[in-house]
Amino acid sequence: MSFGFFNYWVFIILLMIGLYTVMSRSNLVKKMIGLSLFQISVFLFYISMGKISGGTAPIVVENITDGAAPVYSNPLPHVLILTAIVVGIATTALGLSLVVRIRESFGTIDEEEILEMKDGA
Amino acid sequence: MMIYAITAIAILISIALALTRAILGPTSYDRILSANAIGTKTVLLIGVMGFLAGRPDFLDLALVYALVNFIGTLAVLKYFKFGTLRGTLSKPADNS
Amino acid sequence: MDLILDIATWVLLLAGSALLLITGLGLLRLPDLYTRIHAGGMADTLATFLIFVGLSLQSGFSLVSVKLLLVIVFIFFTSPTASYALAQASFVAGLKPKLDGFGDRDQTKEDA
Amino acid sequence: MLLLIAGTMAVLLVRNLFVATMLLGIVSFTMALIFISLDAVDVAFTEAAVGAGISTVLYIGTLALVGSQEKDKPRFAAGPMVICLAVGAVLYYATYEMPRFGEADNPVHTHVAPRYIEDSPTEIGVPNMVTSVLASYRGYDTFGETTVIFTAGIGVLLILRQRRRRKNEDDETDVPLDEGKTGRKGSLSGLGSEHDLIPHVIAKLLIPFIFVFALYVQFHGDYGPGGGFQAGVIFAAGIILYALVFSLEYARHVINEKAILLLISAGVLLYGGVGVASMLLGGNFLDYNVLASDPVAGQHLGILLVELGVGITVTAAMLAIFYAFVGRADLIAAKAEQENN
Repeated sequence: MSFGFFNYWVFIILLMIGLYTVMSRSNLVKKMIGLSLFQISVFLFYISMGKISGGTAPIVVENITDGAAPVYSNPLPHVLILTAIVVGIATTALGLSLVVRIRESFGTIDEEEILEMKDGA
Repeated sequence: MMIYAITAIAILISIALALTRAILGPTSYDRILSANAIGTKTVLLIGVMGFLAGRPDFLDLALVYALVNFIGTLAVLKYFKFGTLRGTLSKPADNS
Repeated sequence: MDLILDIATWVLLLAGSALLLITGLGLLRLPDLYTRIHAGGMADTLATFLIFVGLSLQSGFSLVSVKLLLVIVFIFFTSPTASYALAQASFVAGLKPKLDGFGDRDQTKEDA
Repeated sequence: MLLLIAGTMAVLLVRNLFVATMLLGIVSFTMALIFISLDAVDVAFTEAAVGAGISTVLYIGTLALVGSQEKDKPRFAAGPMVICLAVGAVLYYATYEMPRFGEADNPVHTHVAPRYIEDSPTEIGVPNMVTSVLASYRGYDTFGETTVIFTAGIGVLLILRQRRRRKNEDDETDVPLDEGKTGRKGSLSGLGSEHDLIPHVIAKLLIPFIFVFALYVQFHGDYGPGGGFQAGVIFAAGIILYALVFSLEYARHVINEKAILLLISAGVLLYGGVGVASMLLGGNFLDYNVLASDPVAGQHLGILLVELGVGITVTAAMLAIFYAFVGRADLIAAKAEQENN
């Protein structure tokens, strides 16, 4: 699975889609979804940086049969992303709960409508 | 073994087909169905990929996937059955 | 012995893959939701069974094959349940199965 | 495979939020597959449990509260598009400065990582390097992240529970849970109908298994993929399954909100406590070598305790978030029904 920069390009495409979703949609839940996409793309970026071709997962293999020491992929990005995923879901939940409250006090989750309401009031 | 690669490719094609159904799917239930199917196929693919990479001790993952897939599907269905049915189906279950 | 196992694995995996492809096609081509659930359910249980039994033949008896067996059991429980819940939910929601007439898809089309 | 996910992404621009949520779940699945093929087993584990499971449930919980239709038609927004394209172009240009994918001598792999890879089997004695880096070498980071989860859990509770408690006090007596006469069940947490027999039985069968599996993931994390974060999420998923199939009321009997609050704090305190204990024993903060007479055994003990702390916090935080969302839905449903009467 090593074809040059391909992973980075996919990452860029995902990032652009996420960014576009966040910026162009006025629905707040949709914005959160865009944010999740953005997050996922960054995860992909980190993980693909940690990969070494021909490497294996960074868990020590005990019975090495073919003599040569196995090449392990870099565990550091894995750690960072592992925690980032869980933190990401926690923050997403926080954002979604804010959306719920916004819906309750404004009756809509559409950003533009909320702004109009504010201007009108 | 080549057979692993063949199986993996078959599973991938199958995922792609299910994904097409998820994109086209006229009703939301079709989408749930294809999400579920993709989940199951992911379980399969993890198993096969573990063998392909020569480290078949990662099947815990497959278990988690099976579990999570089930929970996700149930949650979605619960939402459809009892939650707000607004705007997703032509006719709600009751007229309250 | 090894050869027999290998051949058995080949056969099982190939059968599983073929089944997956067929059901994938079915998922795409069948006319209404209930038949599609049928197609998906087949793939979930039988293909999983075939492929994982094929894999566990290769791994021999170890923790790996136990885990494979667990996955099989798990999927045998959850997948029909999910299919059932899906079919039931959609039926309760008033989605009628298509009884005949393969041509007109518009009936089931949702106005999203 | 990567093409698949790119295709999926493009679809996420659909208008129905519910469909978008389903697709996000699918994307999560595909993403985890890619992580596995990139050797990041632990990450795939987490992504599977979190992205495909909990986050779908969360989004659906939100949609149950706010409605699933996006108001406006999808329209082409020129400004954001230009910005996106510009950012993309800059990044694309930047990739040519990036080291090639998968080369062993990339800068990422030359600083601290080799030390982790080479020394962790001898220094920590834990086969899973991700666990050792997570809990020991970068214990500070993980502590910080646990605290973030703790804060987020508390935050969601504060945001969503505040008014509910006041309401509950005067509502509790006169909102009967018997919803049979309206025909419409509450919401995500609504009491199951009699048609739900099969899920009930299956869930009863599965839930003990899920808990055992979560414990296995928790304590086997030193040797295989797994650890506190994943185990916590799986544990929470088990309870969420219970709450989904039966009802939130039943789940509250199993573990109520007070217990959850207690557990969130207990997890963080356990983590911090290990740090302080090691400090009291003469080491640095979160330096496990001093916890036992033998440094490697000390590391083992420290990692075990820390992972336990993480697991407890994650479980409790996820449950707190889930309870907050679903409890909110219950409240709204109850209020609506009262108004109808």
